[in-house]
Amino acid sequence: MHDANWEPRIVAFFCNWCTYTAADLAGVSRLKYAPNVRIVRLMCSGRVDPQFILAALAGDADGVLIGGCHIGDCHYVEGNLKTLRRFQLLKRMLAEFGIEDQRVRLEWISASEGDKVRSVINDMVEKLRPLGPLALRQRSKAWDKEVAPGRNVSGEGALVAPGDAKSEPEAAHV
Amino acid sequence: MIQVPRTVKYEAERVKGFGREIMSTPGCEQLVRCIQCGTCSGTCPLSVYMEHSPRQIMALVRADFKDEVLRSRSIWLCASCYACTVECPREIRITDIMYALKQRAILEEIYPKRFPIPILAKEFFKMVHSKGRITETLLVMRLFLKANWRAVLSSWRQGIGLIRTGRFVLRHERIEHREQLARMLDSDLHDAPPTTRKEAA
Amino acid sequence: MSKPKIAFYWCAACGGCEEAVVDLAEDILGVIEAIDIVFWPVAMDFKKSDIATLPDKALFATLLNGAIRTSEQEEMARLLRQKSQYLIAYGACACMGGVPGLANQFSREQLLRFVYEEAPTLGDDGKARPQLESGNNSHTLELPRLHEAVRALDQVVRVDYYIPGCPPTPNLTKEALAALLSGKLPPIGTVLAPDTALCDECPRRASKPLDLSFAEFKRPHETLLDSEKCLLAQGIVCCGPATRGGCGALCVSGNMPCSGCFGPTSRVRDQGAKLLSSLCANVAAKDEPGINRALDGIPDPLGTFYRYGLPHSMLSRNVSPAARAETLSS
Amino acid sequence: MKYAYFPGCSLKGLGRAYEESLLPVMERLGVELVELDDWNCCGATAYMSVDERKACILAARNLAIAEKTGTYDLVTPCSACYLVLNKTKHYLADSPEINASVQRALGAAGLRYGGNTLVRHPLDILVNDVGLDVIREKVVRPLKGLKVAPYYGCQVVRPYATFDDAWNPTTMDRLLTTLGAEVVPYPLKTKCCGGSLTGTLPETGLRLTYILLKEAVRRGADVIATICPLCQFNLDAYHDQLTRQWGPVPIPTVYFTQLMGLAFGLPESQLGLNRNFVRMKPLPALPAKA
Amino acid sequence: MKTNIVNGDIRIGFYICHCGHNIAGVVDCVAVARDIERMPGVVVSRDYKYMCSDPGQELIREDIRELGLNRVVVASCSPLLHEQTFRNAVESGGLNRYFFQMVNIREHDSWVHTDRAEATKKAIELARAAVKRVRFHSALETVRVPIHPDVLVVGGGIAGIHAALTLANAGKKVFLVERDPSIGGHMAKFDKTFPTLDCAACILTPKMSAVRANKNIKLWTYSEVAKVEGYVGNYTVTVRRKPRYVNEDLCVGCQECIEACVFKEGKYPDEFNVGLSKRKPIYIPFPQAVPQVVVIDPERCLQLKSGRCKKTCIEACADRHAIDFTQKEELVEIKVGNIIVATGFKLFDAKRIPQYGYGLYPNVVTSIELERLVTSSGPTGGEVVMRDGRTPQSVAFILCVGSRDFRTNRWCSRTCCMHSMKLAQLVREHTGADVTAFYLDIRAPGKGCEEFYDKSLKDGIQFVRGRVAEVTDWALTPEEEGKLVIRAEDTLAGVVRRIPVDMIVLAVGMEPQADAQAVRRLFNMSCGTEGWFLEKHPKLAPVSTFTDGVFIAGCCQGPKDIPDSIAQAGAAAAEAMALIDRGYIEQEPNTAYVAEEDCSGCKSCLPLCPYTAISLDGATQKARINATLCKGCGTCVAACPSGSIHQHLFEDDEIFSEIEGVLTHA
Repeated sequence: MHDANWEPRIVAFFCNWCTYTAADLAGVSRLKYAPNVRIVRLMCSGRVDPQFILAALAGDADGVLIGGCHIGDCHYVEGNLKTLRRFQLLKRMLAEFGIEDQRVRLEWISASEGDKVRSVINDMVEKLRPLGPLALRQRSKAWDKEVAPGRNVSGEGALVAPGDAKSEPEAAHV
Repeated sequence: MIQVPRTVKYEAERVKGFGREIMSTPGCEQLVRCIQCGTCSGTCPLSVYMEHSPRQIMALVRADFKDEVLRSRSIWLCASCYACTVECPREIRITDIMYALKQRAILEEIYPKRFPIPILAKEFFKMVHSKGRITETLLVMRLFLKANWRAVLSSWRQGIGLIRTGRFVLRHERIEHREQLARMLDSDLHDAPPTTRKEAA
Repeated sequence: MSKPKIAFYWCAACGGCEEAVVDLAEDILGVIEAIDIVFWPVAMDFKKSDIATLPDKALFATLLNGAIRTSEQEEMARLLRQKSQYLIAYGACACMGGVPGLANQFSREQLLRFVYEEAPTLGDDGKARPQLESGNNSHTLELPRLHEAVRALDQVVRVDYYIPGCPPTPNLTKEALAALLSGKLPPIGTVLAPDTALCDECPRRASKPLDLSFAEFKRPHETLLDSEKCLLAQGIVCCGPATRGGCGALCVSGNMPCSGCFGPTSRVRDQGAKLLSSLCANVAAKDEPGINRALDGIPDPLGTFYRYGLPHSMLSRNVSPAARAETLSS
Repeated sequence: MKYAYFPGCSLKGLGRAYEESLLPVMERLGVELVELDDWNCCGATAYMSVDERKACILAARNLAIAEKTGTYDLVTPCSACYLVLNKTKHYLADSPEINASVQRALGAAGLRYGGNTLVRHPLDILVNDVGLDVIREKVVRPLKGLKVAPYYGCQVVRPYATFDDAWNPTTMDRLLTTLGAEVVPYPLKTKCCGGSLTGTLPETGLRLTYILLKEAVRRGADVIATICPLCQFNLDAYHDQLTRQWGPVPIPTVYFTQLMGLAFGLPESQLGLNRNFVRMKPLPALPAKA
Repeated sequence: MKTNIVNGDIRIGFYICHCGHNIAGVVDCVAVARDIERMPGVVVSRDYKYMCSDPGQELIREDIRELGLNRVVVASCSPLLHEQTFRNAVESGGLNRYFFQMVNIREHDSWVHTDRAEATKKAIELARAAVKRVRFHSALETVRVPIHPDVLVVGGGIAGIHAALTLANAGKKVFLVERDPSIGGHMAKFDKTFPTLDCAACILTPKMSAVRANKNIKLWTYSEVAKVEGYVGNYTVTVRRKPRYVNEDLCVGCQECIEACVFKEGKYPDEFNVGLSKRKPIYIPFPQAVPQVVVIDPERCLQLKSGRCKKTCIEACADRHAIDFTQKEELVEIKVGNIIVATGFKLFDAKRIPQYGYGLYPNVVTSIELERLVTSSGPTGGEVVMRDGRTPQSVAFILCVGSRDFRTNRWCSRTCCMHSMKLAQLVREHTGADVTAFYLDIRAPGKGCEEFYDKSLKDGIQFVRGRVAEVTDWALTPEEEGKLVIRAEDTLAGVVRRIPVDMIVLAVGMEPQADAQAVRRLFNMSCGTEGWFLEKHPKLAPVSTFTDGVFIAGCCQGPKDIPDSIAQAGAAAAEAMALIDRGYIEQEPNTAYVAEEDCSGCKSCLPLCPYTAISLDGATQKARINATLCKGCGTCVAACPSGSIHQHLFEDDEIFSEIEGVLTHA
């Protein structure tokens, strides 16, 4: 269905205190894991605005991973609890959009659990493979073929990834 | 003139990769973590009869001294009481490693000649293969004939005793579907566990 | 000199926006004084050619309501764009896709199959689907093609200004027209409505407690509503906090929660996500089962949070494996 | 209560006294043991020594047949069988590759094993399923004054000890106490009896046997209770050689089921006690009462 | 803070660090630099061997000056390690320090991947994200928060004591909180200390009385920390003071009440003597206890249990009226700027290794029990005797009990080797018994320790390398009769041995306190998988934790001996003082703020802030955030339904562009 050398792309939002530190620890311990993940650092998983997750999915991510401190260990007392609540409803809503459950994942990883960073990332990559690419950016381009040229001149077209309008420079890179 | 044995070990005697092979058998992986503490030897009821204590066997395996290990009586002396396995502080399943080594020895036909234990194993193996069950007394007799006929003399009284107590069985115990069993046991080896596969390869 | 030429046009919408123009009541006379309506099919008999023949930019402004769902609507949108100095998305459907946009939860095929084959109201004989062309003694009739997805106006052509609402309120329309005619115009792309959320003008704001958390969510029909108290405080999902003000909190005054027709503020990229975020953060439960029990009170988050904005949302449509497969084939 | 029953080769041979006492005792307690149809040898230690895969297949066949019967609990009295069947169960569960290859072999005979069979020991059944209270009720002839050394041997408690502690098992101790016997502290209760080495290399195996017997005597036991046919044979059948080599260690070794039979008042003749080399002294006659 | 940013005109400098081979070994740094070079706004894109080195930083400063950069991106290690370093460079280059963004391509890339192509691709995408992000950065002021000068030290063992004294001697006010009725910890139980064999009491007791004497130390024994709120420089701590039913200010420690207690003899196991002696319900932990105040055990005292006692203790105390059965638990709240956690360790429970027969054979004892036996102040007055009173003729030490064992504790407890040698020497000295020590490896790396090992050998202690398999009491030979028999392989001699002895000493290892998890939650620290408190960096920040202003010292961080504990305690004290004497801490200006004109006053954010930093302005009815209270988690930012709350350093646009960047196909 898709080209053989396709690799899942995961955007990860890690909290500064536990999961990001754990990812550093994984590095310091030289643990090896799949290179498919791109980590975005935030101070707390509570800062993960659902918009970020949608933006990642709309912008060609195949999966989104959110990492925070274990419940009860949040550096900001209960930030991760807010994340958990949002995540529960977001999963339901994404299901309505037809996005598979495995694509968005929430994990509690403490600063000392470098090995969990590895296992979670590896596991997620393996679970995404059978699902194939989500590739919403290319797909929406395909979908828009039905409306003739001149589309999408306004910056905030929902059919494009955030700021895609300003992202011509990438042309150089593709 | 007195014989003075020389015990230096030369690199040539090592079979590189032997240790890694054994450690790749399911159940034997933990061997890499051995710290040579000797708990196995201390626990083993039979280590006192071994030319290489279980700990030394572990060391020799890791050091790739294949012949030394496979020829040694030690691995055959293991009565698989599993004491070492439950006692090992590094969670090494020593008994299973001993099995892996015995299998290799049998497979490669290198084990102490006229040494009764492997012979028993093979006789046992044959009898089950053909009959599906074991008839101990017959098995023991075979063993005596093949390995250790002197034992017959030493234990004739015991034989009488068995007959007296009605425990001496001469009729072969056997199962109904022997051919079925044979079919199973001889089913293709391509998907055999690693140890034997490596040999096939 | 001649009065500025104005066009009104109606795409995928319910017609409420046309009503809204009429809702200007006696003020409409003032409007008609000030402008020259050259195209308004719903009110008077105009032909496409009346516009097509005009030189480009001949129209001062077009107020286009409704989403773009068919090839014909697209064609008209492009034509009017070409002929107008200012193209104005009028009403929720043109601005964000609107209620018709909810159809983006299904593929065109699913829709056609249901409407023309599976709908329980159909008789056995009536299972024929409309054809793009049908011949009938030497006449050939053409029907516009139904697009795969519903789109907001700006997802098809460039839009200069937006007048939100389902429908836009008379005041908003008046002020917009006034601004247009006076030439005192904000930067292109502006939504001609306040940029603060509805709570700012909500009569019930004071009744909202400082430490509101949700033990459960209810839907209006499931409870008896206090007509004074903040609806969120009553466990009702009110979209006010995530929706532009400007309507004067009409629904709330009618003791119904805001359902978000004015769309998000300029600082929000996805109204639904933000709504979800703020509501969930304030759920009272601290454990997963408890949280989910509370969330059961929002049985259809997509329909609740994107009632007027699905095409304009970040995901914009159903992207299930099936839908994805279709695109690749198309 | 109903269980699938895997006697194992020994119970049809050298260890037949075990079965002879097990079955009536279980019957007395209303436990039904249904012998597994066309069961085969478990493979014991010998098979593992030759070919791990074949050993697994051998055991797996029994597990598969047991699973087919629908009664998932498979009772086996012989320690070797208990261990090998359990071990195979673990191997199949833990190693996908072994499992795959064994399933293929089973397939060759139209069998498959879903991993559901529970391998259990009579001791486990008696104490944990039947319960000591029920057993106590059945005791008509308490083993008052009988000093018993409880000997578990190795393979039931190690390494897959599911129902008792691997270092200091107590299930049989509690059972024997329930029968009215006096249990002597016996630190060697889980030591090795020498296994098949008594036959293959007597000079090694017999030493272990001797140590066990000597310590039991030293602790003043009248009898050793075993749960394994091979242990029983080793502790019972070599007294000649032992005496010749290290001097006499006169103590009988019987199956715990035989002691239960006695306590339940079953006739000694039916308990296979006459099959012992070293006979157990008959218990004092029952006090005369109806 | 001066900035030279020309609005609109974005001039970005990109620098990628080789970090020797750490990064360049896996990531093609040149390729990354060349790729970024082509991005809009990028004025210069360089790769360099060590960006964190002085010349590396100078590179940045120079480019800022020469090329008029107004944005800087460095791709190197984790920002948690060097973000401040580069921000300083940017600042000294004349640019606001927050016009900087860091890309983590070492910990998150080169160290965790092996495929060069993939790793380089990842590095490029991460770098692009940073370059896109940095455009949106703005000039910010670093926030300074004053530091409360007082310090809380938790745990009155040798580490806690030393930390407290160090601070107090520097004139800082210290609250020392100890769970037990007296300070002193494990060390107070020791007779002598290795490798110098100087008397533990002689060196500890003076420090203990110094604590009592020091005006700057507020000592709270028999107390526990119940709650910790706030942040570095401004912690509010609630301490629970358990009732000891004796007024600390009135009691002079004459102990007449103990004499007078209706219990004529000690009846209950004495905690200090690890159960080797008995105490009364009213007691003083040990002669040198600090404070010298008796304590009443509510579980045992007749009066407290039944209310029916002659209360002879009260009579004895006479007009001092120190005894007070009405005492209740009280909660005290204190404010401190820094916290030093020195909660110590717990000894391994030897019963967990049944093979060694602890609890089964009376003459199998633990090292700490022997420690009490050899101490002259101990229950036997320093006589090493067996339970039956006889003096052992032969003693065996078993090392690594509950250490280096996957079924119990995997780690090496570090002190048992030396500790056992010390005890072995003392046993020989006291009894002349034959001593055999069974070990796995002798670990004597400390100063004077190898020499101590040599001394042990000279003293005639037999060292057998081999882990003891089992301890039994069954005899195979006449000489084994009535003895404990050890079976072990002498791995060096290569033989299995059975060794009969009179007494066996188990060198039990150290493990984390039973309540370590609760404590780490209390102070918002992390634990390693073994349960020891986690230091911020194993090399560079060994006494810091991930929570600023909370430091760790002694064995709560991992097994160590007395000198190491003291060293850590000193280090922790110094770290705390460094903060105190500077007087303020610089806080990341990552606080949230409300755009008032945009806020609709929907109040959704108000309940979300754990620090009550958000309030509603009565007049404008709009939300307002108190920057000094805000800790910068950003939860309210994510929640604001109208997008009217923003967060410095984590603005929506910054994050969106970062997301967009990582998703560009390199």
